[in-house]
Amino acid sequence: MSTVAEAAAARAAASAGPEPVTFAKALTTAMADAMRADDGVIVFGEDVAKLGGVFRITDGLMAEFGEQRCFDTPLAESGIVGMALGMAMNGMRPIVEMQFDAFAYPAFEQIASHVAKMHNRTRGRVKLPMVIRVPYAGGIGGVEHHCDSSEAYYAHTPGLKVFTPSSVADAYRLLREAIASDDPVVFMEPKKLYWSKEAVDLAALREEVEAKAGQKAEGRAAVVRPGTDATLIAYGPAIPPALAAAEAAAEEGRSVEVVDLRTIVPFDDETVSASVRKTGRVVVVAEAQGFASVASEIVARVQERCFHSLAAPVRRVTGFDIPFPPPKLEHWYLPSADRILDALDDLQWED
Amino acid sequence: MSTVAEAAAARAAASAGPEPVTFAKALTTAMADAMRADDGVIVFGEDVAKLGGVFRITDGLMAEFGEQRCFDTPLAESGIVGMALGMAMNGMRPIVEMQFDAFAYPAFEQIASHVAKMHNRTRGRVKLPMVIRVPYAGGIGGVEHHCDSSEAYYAHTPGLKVFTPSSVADAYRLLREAIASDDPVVFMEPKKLYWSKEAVDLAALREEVEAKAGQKAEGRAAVVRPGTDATLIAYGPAIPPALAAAEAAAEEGRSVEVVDLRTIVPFDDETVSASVRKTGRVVVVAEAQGFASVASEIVARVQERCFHSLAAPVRRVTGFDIPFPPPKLEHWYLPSADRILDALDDLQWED
Amino acid sequence: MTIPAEAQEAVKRFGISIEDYMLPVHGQIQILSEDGTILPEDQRGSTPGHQYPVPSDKELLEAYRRLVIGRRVNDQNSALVRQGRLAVYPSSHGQEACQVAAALCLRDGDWMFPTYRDAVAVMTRGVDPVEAMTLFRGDWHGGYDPHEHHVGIQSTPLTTQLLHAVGVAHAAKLRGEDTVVLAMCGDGATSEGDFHEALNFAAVFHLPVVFFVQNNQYAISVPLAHQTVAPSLAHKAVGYGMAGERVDGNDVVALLAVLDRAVSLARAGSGPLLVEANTYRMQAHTNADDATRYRNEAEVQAWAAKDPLHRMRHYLTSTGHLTDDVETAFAGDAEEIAQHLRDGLSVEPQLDPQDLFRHVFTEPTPQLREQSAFLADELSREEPSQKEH
Amino acid sequence: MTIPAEAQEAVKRFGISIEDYMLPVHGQIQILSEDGTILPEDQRGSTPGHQYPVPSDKELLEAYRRLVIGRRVNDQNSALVRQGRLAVYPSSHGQEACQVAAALCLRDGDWMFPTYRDAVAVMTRGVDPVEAMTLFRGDWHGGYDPHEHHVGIQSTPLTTQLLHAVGVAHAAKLRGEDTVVLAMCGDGATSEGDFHEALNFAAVFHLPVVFFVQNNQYAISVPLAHQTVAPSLAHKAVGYGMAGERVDGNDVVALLAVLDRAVSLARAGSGPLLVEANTYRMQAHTNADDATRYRNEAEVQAWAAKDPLHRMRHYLTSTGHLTDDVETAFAGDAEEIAQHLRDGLSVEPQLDPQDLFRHVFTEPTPQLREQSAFLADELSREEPSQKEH
Ligand SMILES: Cc1ncc(C[n+]2csc(CCOP(=O)(O)OP(=O)(O)O)c2C)c(N)n1
Ligand SMILES: Cc1ncc(C[n+]2csc(CCOP(=O)(O)OP(=O)(O)O)c2C)c(N)n1
Ligand SMILES: [Mg+2]
Ligand SMILES: [Mg+2]
Repeated sequence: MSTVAEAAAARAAASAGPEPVTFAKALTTAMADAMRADDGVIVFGEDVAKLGGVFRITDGLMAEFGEQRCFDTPLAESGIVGMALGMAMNGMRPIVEMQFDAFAYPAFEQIASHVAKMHNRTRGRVKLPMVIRVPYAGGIGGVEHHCDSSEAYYAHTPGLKVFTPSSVADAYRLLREAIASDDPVVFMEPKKLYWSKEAVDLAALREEVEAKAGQKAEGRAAVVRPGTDATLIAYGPAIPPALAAAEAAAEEGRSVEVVDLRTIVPFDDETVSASVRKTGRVVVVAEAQGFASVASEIVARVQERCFHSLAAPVRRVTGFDIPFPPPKLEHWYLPSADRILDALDDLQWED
Repeated sequence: MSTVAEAAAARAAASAGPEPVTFAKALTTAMADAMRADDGVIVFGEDVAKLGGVFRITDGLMAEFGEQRCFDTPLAESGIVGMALGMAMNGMRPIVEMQFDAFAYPAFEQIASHVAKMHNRTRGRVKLPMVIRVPYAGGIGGVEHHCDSSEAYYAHTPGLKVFTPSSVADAYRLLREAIASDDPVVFMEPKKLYWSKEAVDLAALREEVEAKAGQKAEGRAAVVRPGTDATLIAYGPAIPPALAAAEAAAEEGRSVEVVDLRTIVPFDDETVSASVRKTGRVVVVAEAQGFASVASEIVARVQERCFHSLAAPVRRVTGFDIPFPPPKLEHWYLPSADRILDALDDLQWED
Repeated sequence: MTIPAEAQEAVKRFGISIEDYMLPVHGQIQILSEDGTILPEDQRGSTPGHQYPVPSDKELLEAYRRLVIGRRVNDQNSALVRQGRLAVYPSSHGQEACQVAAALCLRDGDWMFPTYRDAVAVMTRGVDPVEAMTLFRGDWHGGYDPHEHHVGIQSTPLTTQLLHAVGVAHAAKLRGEDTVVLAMCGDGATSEGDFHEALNFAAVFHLPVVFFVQNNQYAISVPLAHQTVAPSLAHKAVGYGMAGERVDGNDVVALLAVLDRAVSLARAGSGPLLVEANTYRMQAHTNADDATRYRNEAEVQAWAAKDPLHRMRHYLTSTGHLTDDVETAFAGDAEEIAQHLRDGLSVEPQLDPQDLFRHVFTEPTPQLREQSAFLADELSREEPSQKEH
Repeated sequence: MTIPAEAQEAVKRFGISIEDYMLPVHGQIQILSEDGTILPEDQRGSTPGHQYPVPSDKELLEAYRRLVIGRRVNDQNSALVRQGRLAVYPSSHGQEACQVAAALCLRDGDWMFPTYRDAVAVMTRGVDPVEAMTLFRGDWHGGYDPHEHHVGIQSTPLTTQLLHAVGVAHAAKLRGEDTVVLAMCGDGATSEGDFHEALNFAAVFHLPVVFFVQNNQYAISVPLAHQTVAPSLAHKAVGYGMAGERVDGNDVVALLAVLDRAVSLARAGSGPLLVEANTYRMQAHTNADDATRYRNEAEVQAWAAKDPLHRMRHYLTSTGHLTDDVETAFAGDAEEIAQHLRDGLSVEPQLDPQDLFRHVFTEPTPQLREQSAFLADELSREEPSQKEH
């Protein structure tokens, strides 16, 4: 976890002024602000009310908005998502929490067959402004079924938007956008970042979002570190090791750009392609098992669009194609800065 | 459907001797043969017993093997898969049928969290010799939820093998191998091929399989049409249009090789790469929506392994990133020979 | 557990236990005999806490009119399948009493969540018949606006729609509206996990949802005995602290009585209820199915004798409410709708390939815009002759 | 429905209805009072068809020994978490009577399907305690061979294991074996769809599965009242045509009586049964949880008075079966296991990175072989110092 903490600290140090805020706090604040702004926004799931969620992301919402707007449900994920769909059909903007990645699987039919398709099958007559929050990925020493990276299942399902913030500001911004979206959003929260801190002025962000002042983050990848020699394309939990690798590469005299997708669906081909055309060398970094994954998609898109700019094959650094390992073995699995550096080294610099 | 029928007819005509057999019949025969060979092989699901399945793939099994070995369950897919897992733990080799692709989604948690992981989490002490048969994909004019291509969900899940035959002989061979496998296999059956026919001697195949004479099909892609100028990589329902495109290309003087993966997991990098190195030009064809799909994976692997052999970016012809269309619109969605030819034309032949 | 006020009332008034309140009657509620006479009160299967008044003659005559129309719609649609105008049609022939009662028991603001088999209920609720057939014609997944008549899109993934019904009711309740939601499914569908979750959520949140199970004895080829060994499907209510009731599903009088009361109990705050209607699917599962593979003609014939239309016609004729003139008028109404179906479905629908991309999201993503342009380009390069698919 | 022979027997003998057979007793079966005396027969909560003999003294003494060990194991493991030797431990402190009875009611050939909280039951069944802790130490997902003691891997995805239990029972039944399977879950878990599907499959296939629900009043922070409004969880049996029973989950005498009968009914062919034990999770959900956020100390203290060990100690002492010597011997047995846990868990497990790839399939795929080589290469290039993670 040191990499994560370090990267967060580095980012925090970089910006001056406001108090350090955790990723978790940004998410909580985003929900609270949205609930203040719109009575239709409600939050429910397992343990989200009195307990404030097992990660405390919904902490304080029941106290402020009452048990009608923040409540616990019976323990049944398909029930939670299916009921949310009905509520969204009938004027609400539900935000539901799946307690852990793998515990969203019981809701898979509701998500794939209904949430993703309702707008389309009714020719747009039924809108589903709902957010499915999924704490995901590893790096927290969680036991089996608590650390899956499940974004590919959702990204592969047409009709779902898939957001995944990696910075505190994006946690706030993207969650506000997800709640405001008339389309269903699967909101993937990298668990290991919950406790990361950055100096972010949430009040200023709120104003910006509510005034619709800034550019939307949806569909816009961010160049979180500029560079000229190679591009790391990553998202969510893979951003900290990518940044750490870029930092280390810089010390070795290599200028590495890091692109954070921020939203997997919609995908920002423009930003990604611009970076690749500039650098000509690419490593895609993702924590999920690599086979038929979002990382595969990024590789496919990049070579389709930037083939002649590529000086070397696009490399992937992803999780292995194995079930997420037990706590004591996860460090061998997680994409590390070293592993990313190895991949960067492999990009045929000699040519 | 004319393409399918034509391709099948062409293949049937090509081989001489045995009677034409349908793809469906090959599957039924594979199960019956396995049941005869091993008492532990049992078949269950919705409507598989008396009715013989809505596609009649299990027709006759209850009559021959009795209601203990081929039976209907209550209507609950998670129940079917979860129970199958328990039976596999306790000495049986269950084959379960999911009635249609999208109706396997209720079983997603059982498949992803248990079927895929049981062997691993118990350090191999629990083996799960079970087959989950999934009729999939379109081309049959099915209404919504009846034509999903769901192979990527399974292929992305470590611990599952994913087989998908496209020929009558492979239907038999791969299903026998799946049943014989001590690992769980998701067996994806392209619905539109059920009624395709080829002249195949099933008795000879049975002997070959039971004598373990031939090479295993698992993990071995097949070059179903040799060629030298470009490679089409496809599987399952995409094989007929790929073959039709290759045929049409030949008329235009272009020699196109067609590789049928046969099993997505395990993946045959060797055969695929060999073909790509030879031709230098590739189109990946798959019916599923393309984003974060098996097709993405194939593209990623090919460019990783054969980058310097590629004369042009690897192109994809896949379904669009939309919910599977209603019957009257599906022809605009399905990868057609024409669309594949367009993609082939795009492979920068001028360079 | 918190016992709902209505239940407390029943428990007090009839001196029954809370379980008696929840447990359905042992047989089933039936008011109209198979030969079309109103049964004496003590032969209706009712027990203390489970007594039902006979609906008004006016209500019954209108119900009969709807039955006639429903039967005509079923037969017309089956014919349209044979003529190739529809791709598939899951007929509710024989279940029209359930279909009609499900629609008539609701008010305008109420919601209905139907399955693929409930097209007649959907139309009875006011949805245009041709729009309701879009799904089965195959030019789009759903043809009507669920918000217009408060009818969910007909659901194919079994049982999933019950949870949507629960959500709609929950939203209404949070806003203080008195909406009742009727959630429909078949006997087979009760085995799915979503059935359990929907009933439990409705009960725990104390929502005005009436779960209406049409037990037509089969799930495709699988008979009820392979689906459950419970005394009845209505008994499943007990496990959720909910009241269950069982009713003759071919007796529209009993159906209206039971559903009317269920809806008014729910509206009054009783929490959800479960109603099982005992009926029969007279035809194959769909035109693609061959019912002779799994059931015999004698069984079908035994149920033919209980035909819901036949019983009502006999009853209403005997009471003088149904004269030949009225019968002719009803037949005319039915024929008008059949004609509308024939007309509407004989026109080839205008298909726009760009519809593929239009509704995936409220705004297409850049990826979808690209794919849409790709298809437009492909089509523009096609020979004119090929354009007509 | 087909009424199982045992049920028919009860129905006949006691003149009760089939619903009475299925419905649990209104209160709960309790044999041992909170202060440790055997209750008179008419105060045990039983009704006709629901009468239970008191297990033998020998059985009870052994049960008490297991309780002492179970409590020690819980406390030892909690201590090991604090010492950093375990990553997490969901303690069954307060639920040891359920844990012990669940294991003791089974024969060798029978199967048990436990949850993450059932480590004490797993050990009582014979699994090595250190192996059972592998999951919570974090060096592998499961530490024991499920086939060795016929104990499924402790399941985290809630309720899913009930279906595996059903499958194991089904396979045994098809082979004509008389295996009984005990399938365990918590109160919260009963809300999942898989609960419904598992109970229904077991009932329809008439399988010898005893579903054993430890209702410890909470699912993490969510109290039972937000989970269900049914009269009891045992009432859920009715909806599957199954008999349900409710028992004091802190009374090992009643638990053994009820579970022994359930197991022997199941073995004799009654089909499945559902037993709900009313108990309490005395500690937080896991060490990571803060129970003060959602429940108050008074409630916890009220349950402390019902402590399962305390009651049994009092009873066995009063009957003279438990002398100081015996008590000391039991404490010694417990300490031995605690020591074994301390020893076993103080050794850093040998970790082999190649284990990541070894068990995904029976034979690694070419892809896994490649990835395994990749990792081996990476590790071989690392500084020796970095190798020790
Ligand atoms: C989740 C799911 N599984 C399987 C199917 C396939 N299927 C369609 S209808 C049907 C039978 C449904 O029976 P029932 O609920 O009794 O309704 P009925 O058709 O008799 O009205 C099945 C198995 C489906 N549509 N959805
Ligand atoms: C499918 C699934 N959803 C959510 C969780 C997260 N979770 C773990 S334990 C728990 C509460 C379980 O409560 P209960 O069934 O009463 O068992 P107890 O912990 O009280 O023994 C929850 C919600 C999970 N493990 N699996
Ligand atoms: Mg039915
Ligand atoms: Mg509990």
